[in-house]
Order: sequence, then structure tokens, then C-alpha cells
Amino acid sequence: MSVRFCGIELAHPIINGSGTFDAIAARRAFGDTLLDEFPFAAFVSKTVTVEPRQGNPPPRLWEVAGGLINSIGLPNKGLDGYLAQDLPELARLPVPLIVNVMGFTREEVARLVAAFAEREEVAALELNVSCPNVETGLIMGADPRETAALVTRVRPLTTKPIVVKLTPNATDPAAVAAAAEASGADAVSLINTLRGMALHPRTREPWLGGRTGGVSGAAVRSIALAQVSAVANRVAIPVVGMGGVQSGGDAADVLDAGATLVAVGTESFRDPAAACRISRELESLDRGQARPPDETPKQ
Amino acid sequence: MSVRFCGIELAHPIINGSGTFDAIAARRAFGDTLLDEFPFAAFVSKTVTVEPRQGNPPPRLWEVAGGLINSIGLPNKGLDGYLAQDLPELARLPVPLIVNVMGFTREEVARLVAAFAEREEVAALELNVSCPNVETGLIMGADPRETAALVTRVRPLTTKPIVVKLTPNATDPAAVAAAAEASGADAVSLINTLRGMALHPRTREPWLGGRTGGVSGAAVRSIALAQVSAVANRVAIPVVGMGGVQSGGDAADVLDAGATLVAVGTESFRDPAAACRISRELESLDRGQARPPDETPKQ
Amino acid sequence: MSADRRTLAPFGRRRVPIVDRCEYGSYVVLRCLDEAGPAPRPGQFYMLAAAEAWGGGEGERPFLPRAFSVLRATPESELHFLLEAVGPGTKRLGALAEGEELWLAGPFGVGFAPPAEQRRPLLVGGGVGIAPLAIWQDELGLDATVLLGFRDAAHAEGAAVLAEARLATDDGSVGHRGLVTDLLIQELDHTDDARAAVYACGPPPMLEAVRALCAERGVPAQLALESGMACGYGACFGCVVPTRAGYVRLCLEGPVLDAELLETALIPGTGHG
Amino acid sequence: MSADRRTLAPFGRRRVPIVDRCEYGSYVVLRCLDEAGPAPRPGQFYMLAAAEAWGGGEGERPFLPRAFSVLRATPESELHFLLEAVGPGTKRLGALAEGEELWLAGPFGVGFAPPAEQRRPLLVGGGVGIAPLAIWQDELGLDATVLLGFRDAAHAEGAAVLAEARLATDDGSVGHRGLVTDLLIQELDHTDDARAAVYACGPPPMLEAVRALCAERGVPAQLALESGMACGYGACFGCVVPTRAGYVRLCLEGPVLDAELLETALIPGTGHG
Ligand SMILES: Cc1cc2nc3c(=O)[nH]c(=O)nc-3n(C[C@H](O)[C@H](O)[C@H](O)COP(=O)(O)OP(=O)(O)OC[C@H]3O[C@@H](n4cnc5c(N)ncnc54)[C@H](O)[C@@H]3O)c2cc1C
Ligand SMILES: Cc1cc2nc3c(=O)[nH]c(=O)nc-3n(C[C@H](O)[C@H](O)[C@H](O)COP(=O)(O)OP(=O)(O)OC[C@H]3O[C@@H](n4cnc5c(N)ncnc54)[C@H](O)[C@@H]3O)c2cc1C
Ligand SMILES: Cc1cc2nc3c(=O)[nH]c(=O)nc-3n(C[C@H](O)[C@H](O)[C@H](O)COP(=O)(O)O)c2cc1C
Ligand SMILES: Cc1cc2nc3c(=O)[nH]c(=O)nc-3n(C[C@H](O)[C@H](O)[C@H](O)COP(=O)(O)O)c2cc1C
Ligand code: FES
Ligand code: FES
Repeated sequence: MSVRFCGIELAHPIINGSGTFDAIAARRAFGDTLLDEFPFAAFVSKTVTVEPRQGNPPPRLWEVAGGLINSIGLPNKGLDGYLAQDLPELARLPVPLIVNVMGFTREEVARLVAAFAEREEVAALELNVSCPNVETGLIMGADPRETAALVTRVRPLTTKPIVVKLTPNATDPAAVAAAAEASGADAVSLINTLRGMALHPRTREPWLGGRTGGVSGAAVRSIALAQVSAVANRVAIPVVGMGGVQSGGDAADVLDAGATLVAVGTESFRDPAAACRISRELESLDRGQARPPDETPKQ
Repeated sequence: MSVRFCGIELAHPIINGSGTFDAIAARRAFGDTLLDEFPFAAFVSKTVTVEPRQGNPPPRLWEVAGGLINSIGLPNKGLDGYLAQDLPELARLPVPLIVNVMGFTREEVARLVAAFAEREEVAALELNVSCPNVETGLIMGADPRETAALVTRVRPLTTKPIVVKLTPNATDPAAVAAAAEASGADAVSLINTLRGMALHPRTREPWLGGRTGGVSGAAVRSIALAQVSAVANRVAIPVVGMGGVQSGGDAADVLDAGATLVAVGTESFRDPAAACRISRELESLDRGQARPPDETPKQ
Repeated sequence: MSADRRTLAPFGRRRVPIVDRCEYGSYVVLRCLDEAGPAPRPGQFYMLAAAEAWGGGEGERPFLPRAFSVLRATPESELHFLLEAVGPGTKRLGALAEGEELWLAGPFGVGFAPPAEQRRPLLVGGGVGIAPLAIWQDELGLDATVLLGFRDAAHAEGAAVLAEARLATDDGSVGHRGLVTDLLIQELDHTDDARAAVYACGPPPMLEAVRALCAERGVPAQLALESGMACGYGACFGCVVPTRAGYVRLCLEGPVLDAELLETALIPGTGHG
Repeated sequence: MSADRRTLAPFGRRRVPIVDRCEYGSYVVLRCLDEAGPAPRPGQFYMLAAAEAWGGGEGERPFLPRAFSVLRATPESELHFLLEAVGPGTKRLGALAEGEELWLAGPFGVGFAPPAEQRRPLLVGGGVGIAPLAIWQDELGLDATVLLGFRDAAHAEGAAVLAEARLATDDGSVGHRGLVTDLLIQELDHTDDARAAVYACGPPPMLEAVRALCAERGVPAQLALESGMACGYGACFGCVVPTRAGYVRLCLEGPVLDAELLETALIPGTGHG
């Protein structure tokens, strides 16, 4: 099941979704056996911003049918804190590290990319473009031109693979993916969470401290699959597919829709070792053979 | 619970989502008791197009976590067939009739609107703008300019209320709603289904005859609520909110998010009389009192 | 015998108790008490869901109710259903115990039409598709010849829900080794084609074989088909099957269709899982 | 007595059988056999889900596992949990019968710290919040004074899971009529503040009253808090509570927090439903 992704050799195609597994915290809860049985073939760290962020006020979670809404608000130690405290710890994980970054202007993103450009602990960078560019007011990852301008700006700063993480809250994610590809991105990943909302059962005000949040989990699985398929049909660069993956069968769907890697997010909340199970199930599916003999394999 | 919507007096705020209840078929299955206990305060008919359509090849359904994907493909008898066969039957329903129409060009939509412009059986028109304009290639309802041009074209053709049914597969549904309002729409309705996909468990090709389809049901509830809220905060015209409503509590959420009416779709498949139950539950919630005394009601 | 093929359903769904559950080899028979409902016609079906814990199974499903032919209806307002666990919905329903409850809507669709005079009914069933033949046999009486096919002995135990059936199994463990259509050919060979009327329900390849066979011989046949259904009462347009007259909603115009209406009984999305 | 406040959890979740279920008034105690797991520390918690039919309830929930303080751990690897049905998750768990199974992950979080020498432990619990006090009493022994508050007599039956508790009920049906904090004030009035250490778990308004009271008197207090949790092991950042040191993940730094760390124990999104 080993797979090559942007020149990086991975033991299997299952990684984590950014922000859905904190390897440092998990080691505090589970101890070092976590490292022996590390569930992901590469580790994607939670979004890092230039400045430290405390994140959104609680409540941050709301359970929905087959999923949840989160308004975590990207808490993180900021670039300096990440470099000083998190990076050394994450570098000790037994798998390649992908650092996910977000900026509120192109220059902020450039600063983040530059900071990791030469770090040998870092295998690749993922750009979280689900937020508005405060200069243009446009969601960076919802508009092909914004995305192109961003990738064009940061591409020259590093030779490391750049993965653009697309937002699903867009009219045409495939057009955004194509713009990222044309501007030099090495891969795209999707989907991030879908905008959702819940009201407080009593006060009738928004329940979440952040008012709205992002929906993930089984509920978004078929929406994610449609977007992964549309994107994979449009671009030649590899795709990291995610959204509601809970089983090896779900992962196989994402791969057959055209993805090279599959990320597991919310399911790790339900089962901390979900990714181990999912890659085991995927392997046992023996996907080549499952095809009827009269059918030529999809590319 | 009676409510006024675009000048139409309705007994309660629960109507059906277009294409999720066929009153003519239901009368064949349930007989005339259907009319005595008619569940909706207004009836929205399935999308009518200029030409007859047989719809997409089966399979047309795929069940997902908390919902389903459909690729029905808008089967209908076409404008002439609708006028001759369906309209007289639907006119006999005990509630106002809203006719939902869709065209593949602005002129087609204009033709449909003109055809109903003077029909006294028709209380209002709903424009389904979830499809691409074949002339521009843009999804009519995903782009504010397209929507504005369409509403501007058809507005002069009728004095009946025009409801624009927005697509959720758009970067900024509230901007589209604002464009519709500015061009003379009397109301907007949302959400239509979210694009989704499933693979055939064995062949790994798309399961649905239409390859992709639209996701509805509980799975989309919180996504719908976020969009209804965003739209209602942006426009002054009334909003018909829908998406995954299964209970009076869900309907109350949609109303508290700013909608004037609530439409029930997929839940009617699980329970043919769901809308009766939902309006009963809504009534018993006694929503005014539920608010804590120290809180001023939301507008 | 009533010639009416459709009993109207009460509007809405109703919550009914399971009064008995028993197993016949690979199958489960659920009996429930439907006091508020009318007597269904043979071939009609109901939409069923467990009243509690419907969902949260494999892939967070089931969500929609599931369609089931009525196996038998008693004068005491009992409705019986025959189930085989093939996925999350049938697994959950099959696990229901006496005293638990169902959501039930129906009866829906049109049932079998009585044979024309002089025609002898031949009932041909495969697997769980034997269900509607039981209630049809109850009405037709024992003149009707019953031919049933199963995969193996565990499935063939289901034959106990009908009387005096001739059996075929794929593995020869019970009755004829081979297909139930072999038995049908034998029967038809011994009958004047002008005196036979075939009623069939079973997996799509079996129905297609029956359809082709009857078309060739000019024997009228009625086929009880399946297709994926969301609502059961014409609301969703999801259950269409292609016919010579275009797509028809199986829940409204079927599930029993005249074989002549079909070019093929192989309906996309059914029985190919 | 072990001074370690955190037992590490085996990585992943495990499927464990329910070996007993019984009711104490409004509460259910589930006992399960966790042979693969270590002994938890008092105050730690587990994430639980029913192994079958988790979901499909009210609003198609539950989806995520639910957090429960361990009520008691036996040398035979039994874990006990005390539940009150307040929503779809607790309803489903409370309906599990002996022989059915749970998905269980944990133990998670940090438990209670032993009292400083010379300090007498006062355990103060409200409602279902009495759960972690039972295992803490098991360890501290009967020197610990236990004060419990309940809504009414049906809830007060839960007090049977601890030994020798003084009770208060809102309606006066059992014990003192009023709040458990009334009892705490009495106790503290009879104790030198320098010799008391308070351990509390219960609804947010009760915890806030305990916090304010202890702050005023300079009595050290540890509060076992609740907040909405998705994962229980620090993965989601969803369970944060505001403290003087900023937001902390309650599943990682708690659920037991030193009262001093808090400006208030009224955590948004908990206990206000
Ligand atoms: C009129 C009628 C009468 C019937 N009578 C009977 C009867 O008497 N007894 C009986 O046992 N059955 C009967 N059926 C069939 C029964 O309704 C189905 O077996 C049942 O719906 C299966 O549900 P499930 O959840 O167990 O399986 P599902 O998982 O829904 O699987 C059923 C098939 O659907 C496909 N599938 C797989 N995953 C999905 C998905 N995510 N969404 C949608 N489809 C999927 C596969 O091809 C699979 O084989 C009848 C059907 C009809 C239409
Ligand atoms: C560390 C810890 C230990 C605990 N120990 C125990 C224990 O020992 N015993 C015990 O009984 N409980 C305990 N709890 C509380 C228990 O976890 C909750 O009561 C449980 O999660 C409720 O789940 P539910 O599905 O029954 O209710 P939910 O419906 O999830 O309701 C719980 C609250 O969440 C809110 N809510 C309503 N709808 C939603 C929604 N859609 N999504 C999210 N929130 C919603 C409401 O405010 C409601 O009151 C503990 C919690 C924590 C964090
Ligand atoms: C609690 C939570 C926190 C998340 N944080 C981040 C984040 O910091 N950066 C990011 O790019 N995506 C973040 N995501 C999105 C996930 O990486 C993933 O794209 C999404 O959850 C869909 O996958 P899933 O359905 O498997 O969870 C977060 C998702 C969740 C549920
Ligand atoms: C089977 C099906 C058919 C539909 N057909 C139409 C249609 O013809 N025209 C339309 O505007 N919306 C159509 N819709 C969308 C619904 O009206 C509604 O917007 C959507 O289903 C969300 O509501 P729900 O979650 O309550 O179903 C259809 C939805 C379903 C599930
Ligand atoms: S099942 Fe919905 S129309 Fe037939
Ligand atoms: S519950 Fe997920 S971080 Fe605490």
C-alpha cells in the first residue's frame, strides 16, 4: 500500500486532516505506544498563523446528524511558538511532517512559507485558504484569481511541495484547484469543513461562540466525494481527499474518485486509532480484484 | 400560527419543498383523506420546464448518513402538459399553489413565467435557478449578476409574487439573494440540494444514473440553517427556509434564523404526514414564551 | 375475489407493535398488528422503519424507511413480512423483538391482477421474492402451482411460508438442482400455454428469465419488481423503472407490472449489489 | 495512595461487555469489564458509545462518544459509570442491557490531587456529579466527609453509591431542604479553614458557589468540571474552558481543575441546556 506523494514516500495512503489530531496531546494521553502504532502515514499539523491565537470562545462544538460543527477558531502558539515548542516535538514523529499554515494577507502567508522553506523537519506545506483575505475581502480559496495570486506569491519561496487546501464553500472548487495548479501548487487537498450553524435550544441565539462553524463527519461524506471527483477530473497534480471517511470502504471511494491520499478527521474523535483500522480495512479490500473482470480499471 | 407571505394568507408556516411531494400521486395512494388533512399551508409543485423531460436514468437514489442523494433529473410533462393535465388537478387543492419553473436560458424562464402570469389558479411562482444558463455556462443561481439579469428579465411579466430558489452550491448565497431582491424578487427560498456523489459498491463507477446528485435531509440541516441565517440577515424580503427539517424544533430554528416560512422535503418521504406533525409540534412550542424574560426578541 | 388491485393507505405512517418474530433458515418473519390499517391486496407493499434506533448502523444508515411486500394479512389485522438481512435496514428490522415497534406506512402500489378465466396460475418465486406469493396463494387457493428457487438449504427453509411448493436450489441441497426457471419450463411444457398465467417475484436475473420465457411462449406474466425507494407513494420520483412506456414510478404503477410492459426486468440499481 | 493524577490510556478504543446494569432512582449504573485497560485515577473519565445502534435517535444523534467520569473501578477490572438520561447519548447508553457492548476509550484527563497533609477532605457533589466522588471516597476512605445535593427524592437515591453521605434536596424530601452548599457552609463553619480541602463535582451553578465560597475562605478546592467534548484526548480543541491562564482543554488539563485557576465555574455551553 505504499504510495508516493509529491516525491515523499509514504507507507500507506492514510493521513490526518489538519486540526483533528494533536500528536503532542495524544502522546500525553496515550504515552509512547502512540509512536509505535502511529496511525498516519504522514502527520499534518494544526493550522499555524503568524500571531498566536487563543481561538474562539466556547462553546466550540455542536453535534449534528452524522457529524459535528466546530468553531475552534484556529488556536495556536503563532509562528514563533510553533517553531520553538511544537516543531521539535513533531519532528520526532515516525512519519513525514506536513505543516499547515494560514495568513490573513498574502504577505502573512509568504512569511509563514518562508519560515518553513528550509526546515528539514518539514516535508511539505499545506496552505489553508478557507479564510478571507483581509485586503480584498474575498475568501482566498473560493476565488480562482485570489488563489492564483496567493500561490504565485509563495511558490518561489520554497522548493518543498505546496499543497493548497480548498474550501468546499465555493461555487466551483475545481476551478480553484485548476488555478492553484497553474500557479505552481504541487497538490490540492479537500474538503475543509462546510459552513454550518446551530441555535441555542433556549436562548435562540447562535450556540457556537464563533456564531457559525464548520460541519464535518459522515454527514459531509457524499458532498466531499463529489468535490474530490470534480477536482481530480480537472487537475493532474495529486489530490488529498477527505470528508467523513470512517471506513476502508469510504477511503476506497475517495481513492477511486481520483485522490492519491485520504485524510481522516472527525472519525479520529470517535476512535482515536480510526486511521489504523481504516488503512487495515483498505488493504484487506484488495481493490484490484474487486473489479469485475470485464471492466478496465479506472486510471 | 397563520402567516402572511408575499400578500398570501397561509394557515401556518409549513409548506413543501418543490419535488418532494406529488399531491396528485399522493391522492392516488391515500385517497381523498389527503385533501381533508392536507399537510402543507401552500403547495409548491415540482419543477416545470418548457419541454417535457423523462428525467435521469435510474438508479436515482442513494442513501447517505442522515439523508439521501437524488438525481431525479426534473422529470415533468413540460409546460403544455402541466397546463393541460396537472394544473387543473392542483388547482383543486385546499391551499394556494406555487408553481416552480426552470429554464435553460433566460428566454425559457421568461416563457414559463409568462405562461403562468395571469393564471388565477397560481398564487406565486418559484424560479429554480440551480441549473446552468446554457448561454453563459454559469449556474444561474450561483452568480449574483446572472440572477439579477434573470429576475430583471422576468419581473415585468407578472404581478404575481416571484420567489427565487437559491442553490447552496455557491460561494455567497446571501449576495445572490441580495441581487435577486434588488432586481425585484418578492422572496427567496433555500436551500436546494447540495451536490453529492456515491460510487457503485462493485463497479466503482458513479452509482447514480445522473453520476452526481443532490444531498438533502438531516445531514444538511445545519448547513441550511447557516445559509438561511446569512440570507435573512442580508435581505428584507421574506425567506422560505428548508433543508433537513424533521421536527417542530427544527422548524423553529429556521424561523428564528429569520425565515417567514419553512419547507419540508425529505422528511415527507420518511413520514407522509410529517408536515402535519411538524406544524403541530411548532405550535406547541409556544415560541414566544420559550425566550428567557431578560432577552429582547430577535427581529 | 376482489378485482381491485389497490387498497388505499391511511394518510401518514403509524406506529405498530411487533407481536411475533420467528426465523425460517436465513429469513425472519415479523408479524405486527396494524389495527388502524385496511386489508392490503396481494402484491402491495409497506414502508417500514424501526420506531427506535433507526440509524447509526453501517455508514450511519438506515435513514429512509424500507419497502417490504406484505407476506400475509390475517383477519385479525396482523401483517406479516419476510425479511432477509442484506444491509443496515434489513439488519435492524430483523433484530426487532416482540413488543418493539415499527413505523409503518401503506399499503402502497398495485398488486396482482387475477388470472383470466381458464388460466391456471403459476407462482414463481426466488429468494426473499417469495413473500408476495404467499398472500397471493392465500387468495388463489391451492389450484395455483408454486415453484420456488433458493440459493441453498438454509434459504430453502423459507419455503415453509407457502404450501405445497416445488423447490429448486442452486446447490441441489433441496429439490431440483438448478434454477427455478427450469421448473417453470417443465410446468409450461405440461400446460397449454393458453391456459397458464405466470406470477413471479425474485432477483432481477430470475425475473428477466421468466419474462423472456413467457414472452417467447406468449404466456401472460406479472412480475413484482423491486427498485430503490425513498417514499413509496409517488413523492420522490426515485423508484422509476424503464418500460416500453418510458420511466414509471414503481411504487405507484407497480410493484407488480405486466411483463409485456418491460423490455427487460434487469432494473439498474437493484439486486446487483 | 498514588500521587499520580493521570493513568495513560491504551491507544485506541476497545469493545467491552456490560456485565451489569441497575437503577438508583433517576440514575442508571452500568458496569462493564475492561480487561485490557489499566486502573484509572479518581476523577479521570472515559469516552463511551454503544457498540450497536449509536445514532438514529432524536435528530439522528448521537454521533460522537460521550464523556463519563468513572464512578468506581474494581480490582476485577470492572468499571462502573453513573448515568442520567438527559439527551440521545445518555438515553441510548442507559438503555443498554447486560451482555450488550460499549466502545470505550480512556482513562483520560487528570484526576484529583490528594489533600495536603493535615487537611480533611470534604467531598461535595450535586446530581450526576456525585460519580467521581465515589471512586475518590473509595480511595480516601471514610475520613472524607461527603455532602450531596439532589433535586428530589428520586434523584437522591443516587446517594446510595457513596457511603455515609449527608444529603440536601431542593424540595426537602430527603435530608436538608436547600442547597448542598448550605451543608458545606455548616461543615466549614465547624472546621478550621486551614484544615479543609474541598473536592466538588456537580452542575455549574453549584460549582461556582463552591468556588466562590472556598475562594472567600481561602480553602483549597478542586473542581471536576464538564464541557462539551468530541474526542476526550486533546485532538479537537473543542472542550476548552476559560481560566486565568487562558483557554485550557478540559480533557487534557482537567476535568479536575484547581478552583484558583478559574474566575468562574460557569462554563458556556454546559449545564444551561
Ligand atoms: C416493492 C418492494 C418490495 C420488497 N419486498 C421485500 C420483502 O418482502 N422482503 C425483503 O427482505 N426485501 C424486500 N424488498 C427489498 C428491501 O426493500 C431491500 O432489501 C431493503 O431496502 C434493503 O435495505 P438495507 O438497508 O438492508 O440494505 P441497503 O444497504 O439499502 O442495500 C440494498 C442494496 O442497495 C445498494 N446500496 C448499498 N449501499 C447503499 C446506499 N448507501 N444507499 C442506497 N443503496 C445502497 C446495494 O446495491 C444493496 O445491495 C422489497 C423492495 C421493494 C421495492
Ligand atoms: C469529564 C466529563 C465527565 C462526565 N461525567 C458524567 C457522568 O459521570 N455521568 C453523566 O451522566 N454525565 C457525565 N457527563 C456529562 C455527559 O457527558 C453528558 O451528559 C452527555 O454528553 C450528554 O449526552 P446526550 O446525548 O445524552 O445529551 P445532549 O443532547 O448531547 O445534551 C447535552 C447538552 O448539550 C446541549 N445540546 C443540545 N443539543 C445539542 C446538540 N445537537 N449538540 C451538542 N449539544 C447539544 C444541551 O445544552 C444539552 O443539555 C460528563 C461530562 C464530562 C465532560
Ligand atoms: C475540530 C476540527 C478542527 C479543524 N481544524 C482545522 C485546521 O486547523 N486547519 C485545517 O486546515 N482544517 C481543519 N479542520 C478540517 C479538517 O482537517 C477536515 O478538512 C474536515 O474536518 C473534513 O474531514 P472529516 O469529515 O474527516 O473531519 C478541522 C476540522 C475539525 C472537525
Ligand atoms: C427527491 C427530490 C426531488 C427534488 N426535486 C426538486 C425540484 O424538482 N425542484 C426544486 O426546486 N427542488 C427540488 N428538490 C429540492 C427540495 O425542494 C429541497 O430544496 C431540498 O430537498 C432540501 O430540503 P429537505 O432537506 O427538507 O429535503 C428535490 C429534493 C429531493 C430530495
Ligand atoms: S419511492 Fe418515491 S416515487 Fe416511488
Ligand atoms: S474533547 Fe477534544 S480536545 Fe478536549
